[in-house]
Amino acid sequence: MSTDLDALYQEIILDHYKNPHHKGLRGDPSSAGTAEVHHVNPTCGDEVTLRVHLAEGPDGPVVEDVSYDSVGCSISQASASVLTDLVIGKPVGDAMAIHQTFLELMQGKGQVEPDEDVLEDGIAFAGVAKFPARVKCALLSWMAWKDATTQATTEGASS
Amino acid sequence: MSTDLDALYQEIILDHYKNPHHKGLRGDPSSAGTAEVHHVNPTCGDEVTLRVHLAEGPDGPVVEDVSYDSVGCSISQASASVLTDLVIGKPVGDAMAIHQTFLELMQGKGQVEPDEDVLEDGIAFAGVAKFPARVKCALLSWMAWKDATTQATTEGASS
Amino acid sequence: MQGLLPDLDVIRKDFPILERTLAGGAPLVYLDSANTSQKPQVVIDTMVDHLERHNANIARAMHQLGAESTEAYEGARDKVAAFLNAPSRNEVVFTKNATEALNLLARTIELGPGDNVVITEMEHHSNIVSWQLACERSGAELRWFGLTDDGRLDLTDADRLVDEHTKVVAFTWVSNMLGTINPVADLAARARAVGAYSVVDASQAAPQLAVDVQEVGCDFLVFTGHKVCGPTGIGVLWGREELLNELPPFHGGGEMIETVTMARSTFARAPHRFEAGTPPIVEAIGLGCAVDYLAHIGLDAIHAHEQAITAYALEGLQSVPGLTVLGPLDATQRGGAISFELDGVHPHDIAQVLDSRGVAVRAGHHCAKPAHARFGVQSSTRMSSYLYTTPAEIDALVEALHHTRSYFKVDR
Amino acid sequence: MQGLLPDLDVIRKDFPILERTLAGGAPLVYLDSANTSQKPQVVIDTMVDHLERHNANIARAMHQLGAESTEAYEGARDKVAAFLNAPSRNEVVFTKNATEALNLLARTIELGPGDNVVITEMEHHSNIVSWQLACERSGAELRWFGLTDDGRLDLTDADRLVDEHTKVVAFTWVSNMLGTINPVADLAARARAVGAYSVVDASQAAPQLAVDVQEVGCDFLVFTGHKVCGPTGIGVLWGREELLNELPPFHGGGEMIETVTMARSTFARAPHRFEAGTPPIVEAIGLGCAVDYLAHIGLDAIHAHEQAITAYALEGLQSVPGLTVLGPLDATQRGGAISFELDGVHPHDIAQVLDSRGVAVRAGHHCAKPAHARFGVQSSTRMSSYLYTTPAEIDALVEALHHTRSYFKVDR
Ligand SMILES: Cc1ncc(COP(=O)(O)O)c(C=O)c1O
Ligand SMILES: Cc1ncc(COP(=O)(O)O)c(C=O)c1O
Repeated sequence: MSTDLDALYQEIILDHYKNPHHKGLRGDPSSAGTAEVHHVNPTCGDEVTLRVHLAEGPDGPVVEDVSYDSVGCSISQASASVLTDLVIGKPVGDAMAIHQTFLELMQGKGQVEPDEDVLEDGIAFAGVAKFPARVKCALLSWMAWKDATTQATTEGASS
Repeated sequence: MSTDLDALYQEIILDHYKNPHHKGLRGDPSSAGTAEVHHVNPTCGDEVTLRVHLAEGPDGPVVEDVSYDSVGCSISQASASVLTDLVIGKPVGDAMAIHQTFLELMQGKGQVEPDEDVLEDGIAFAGVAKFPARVKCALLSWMAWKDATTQATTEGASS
Repeated sequence: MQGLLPDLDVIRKDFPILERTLAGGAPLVYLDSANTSQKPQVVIDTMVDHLERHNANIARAMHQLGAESTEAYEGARDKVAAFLNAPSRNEVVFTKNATEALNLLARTIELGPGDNVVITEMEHHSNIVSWQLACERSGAELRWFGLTDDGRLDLTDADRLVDEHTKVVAFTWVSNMLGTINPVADLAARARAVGAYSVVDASQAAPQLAVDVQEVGCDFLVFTGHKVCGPTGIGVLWGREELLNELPPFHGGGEMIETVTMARSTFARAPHRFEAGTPPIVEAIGLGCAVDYLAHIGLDAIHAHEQAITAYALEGLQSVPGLTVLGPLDATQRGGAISFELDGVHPHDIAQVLDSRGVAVRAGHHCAKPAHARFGVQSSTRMSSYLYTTPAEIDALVEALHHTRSYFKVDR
Repeated sequence: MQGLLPDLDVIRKDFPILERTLAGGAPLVYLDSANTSQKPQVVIDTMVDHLERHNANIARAMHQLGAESTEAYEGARDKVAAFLNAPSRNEVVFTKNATEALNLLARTIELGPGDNVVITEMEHHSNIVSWQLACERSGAELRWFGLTDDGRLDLTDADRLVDEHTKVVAFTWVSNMLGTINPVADLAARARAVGAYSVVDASQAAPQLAVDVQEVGCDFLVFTGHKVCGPTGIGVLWGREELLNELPPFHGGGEMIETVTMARSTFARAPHRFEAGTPPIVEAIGLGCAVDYLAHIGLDAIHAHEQAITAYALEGLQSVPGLTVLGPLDATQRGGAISFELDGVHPHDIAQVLDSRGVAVRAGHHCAKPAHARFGVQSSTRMSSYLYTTPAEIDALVEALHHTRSYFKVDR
């Protein structure tokens, strides 16, 4: 029992929860390449408002910054914190690949081996995949990030 | 089994079914003291159009005539035939009492002893009370008669 | 007899009610499966196991029982999606029955004056009255395909009926009265050609034909749990995902929301958008088990069985003097419900005599009054078989019909 | 402890799920009954008996199984009528759940611009969103009673809120979040005084209080089967007979009609008017058995038990540092659902740690987002007891909460 619980609440997760990175909205929401979204977990009411700022890099768009405001449980808070660490500064294509890897880990019902090279602190979420009710918590900010990034990209493309 | 069936399909019922009394609409539907109703058994589609003509008697209104057109099973047809025999010529009050007695017999789940003095051929329906699905068939024309008679009475009262 | 299910004896053992005897010791001959099917033990046991060991509310509950219950409920959605060959599990909405599924569409598809809805004269009341009410509310016009004398859709007028103002074409796949199998893919294509939604009522098809929504090419399809060996209280609305997400919400309540304030709310996407409140959880789980049971036996094998029994029944019925079958006479062109008339005996009385011998059939209008009116009959008697029906049961029916004639002295 | 059910051990034996152990061998401590109740064996057995021996469609089927099934279904209506002390069995309409019953009213009660509907800030989403959608469709105005700081209805504005343009006053009897018991008879009288319909949501009241619709004096009342020891897939709408017969039909389909032609239809009276299609037959039968089970134990005894457990729980919870109960603190003034916050730990995380010890509670907004917003909280943890709850289970909860604090190192 408490082994399972400890697998869920790994120290890394609790650390990010207590000291979240990049929390607090930053930057000008109306500047070019910026998109902001608001996502809710309908079941529990957890919410995140997340802002993405893309910049043009040498080989295409780059995730210049991600910031957020959120209310939620340890898993959803820690996951937002880890997300920002992983994607800020990365080319959008690479960041999307990280997103995909994290998604696969979460939907793997505990059968997927996490790749530390790609996910860094994100590997701590491997235990979450065994708790179906918590997978949504871990994915809340990731889904918001994908949505915002897609919006910022399309906007950029159309402008 | 076939005893039960024979209790349902008594000779009297089959006779009335083959040779129904007072069938075929008669009289002027628009004359005073006349009401016509159309009732349906929603489950099976059996229908009856029934016309009642009331007349003023020495001690109040009298059922001068009842006629009907109908489509239905042996039970519903025979029951309409028996009804007309029983109520035509009776003071409305007495006819309503007969209606009540028949209703009680039908709703008695086979536990009520039929009163031949009141119900005459109607006692043959005692067996029907044991077949809940058929009680509605037996009551179709009786309910229509009550409805029409009430309408004819109220009309008389208000005119 | 060719086409019968090979393990019919074994299959019959799956259905506990088939062992029942009725008044007077008569064994049950259940020929009312188009009305509701019997339930195999495995469906009953699955429901009992859920209630005794896993019961909890879904989605909202985060504890172990809640996770088990949610997994079982959502697992049932996967099974139904597979049963229909649906491209996505999100396209499967659980409803109370087929009637609710049809009314959901009739309430949420936007209609207005100038629009029209096209149905057919052989529909079940659920696929008639729902649209009548929608047309009354909206001012749209209700039109319908008539029927030919041999009980098929009369398509001669089709180009006039289905026109550029048509918003919905709603039709049954298999008639519950006439047994007719309709050309659903053609009808769906006709709807698509004018930009109308096609709605297929598969209530009588799902029990006995392989249903593949992609092959049919329709927009929406409904069926009901209790006719496919599942419990009552559960039905299915399948719809193309993008169309479902375009429809406004149906009922407001728990689970269908995204967020709620006193002043306004936003809504979840399909399927949850249309599943307000605590859904029929144990019923969905029972249905999931039922469609798995049918798939395990094989819908093609079930269909072949139904056709063999239907052919045998059509032959037997025609041996009864004065008996007229309503609907197509070719078993390969029809489903397993056979309605008929018997000269001189009213359907109620037929059903009653049959019942005294344990033979259960339906008598009345079978919720298809317009189809009866089309053939000038008030009501009819209907026998309907299913995967557990044996030729011997058909013999019992035919014999009981001969007996009915003599009981009512029809020849005299 | 005073007030507990005398045969609590025996009662617990009626509920097979209570013997379950969870991951790690932890025994189940089920404190999520306001979400859904567990089912006694007698309810499960009654459903199984029906499915294995009496299953048939109702009303339409005239054979012996059909008669048995119809009698069982209509018998369930009698039992529910008795449970509510309804003047007539015709006033009991079976629905899918409480949500459908509320939406039925919101769809059929005529509203227009200039009219208003009054609800409260402590309603379940089902009694909010249904009316929001109705007001949007009709142009009527939605108003609501606010809440006082101690979680009661704020009635100071009542005379202004409920006015001569009010068509509906809809309110919960017992709040599923705050536990508050509302003055339903007064609210119904207030509605009556202005000629508005009163709608009582008894979803949380019916499990634990004696419900007497005549005493409440309301026009409509709803509850849901799965919270009163019955199965999912069944709910009840009770309404005064003359009012039900004045409402237009809800869904169109089988059983709710009088006659049908292609062009138009006429409709049956209540209750059948509102029961389109094959109803949840086995579910209604299960519900009938469940309300008989509760009546047999006695609603007053159940209420006393709930109050004793609630008082004990309120006391125990307050021993946990940093724990704040939302809603009234006097057990005699409230129902058995207790929502709370714990400083420094999110409800999800609390529920998770509790679950690892077998203690099942609910975490989230409990389908009452506006009530949470009123108290400035996003979500809460809720424990809810029922007739099978023991003081020892409350001890287990309290101990698990202490453990939660230490697990998340809240004091450091
Ligand atoms: C107060 C209240 N009203 C309505 C409902 C809705 O019940 P159901 O989900 O069964 O429709 C609930 C329970 O979820 C409730 O607690
Ligand atoms: C063709 C058809 N459509 C719809 C229905 C309605 O199904 P339900 O009563 O389960 O809603 C039925 C069965 O009664 C049917 O045979």
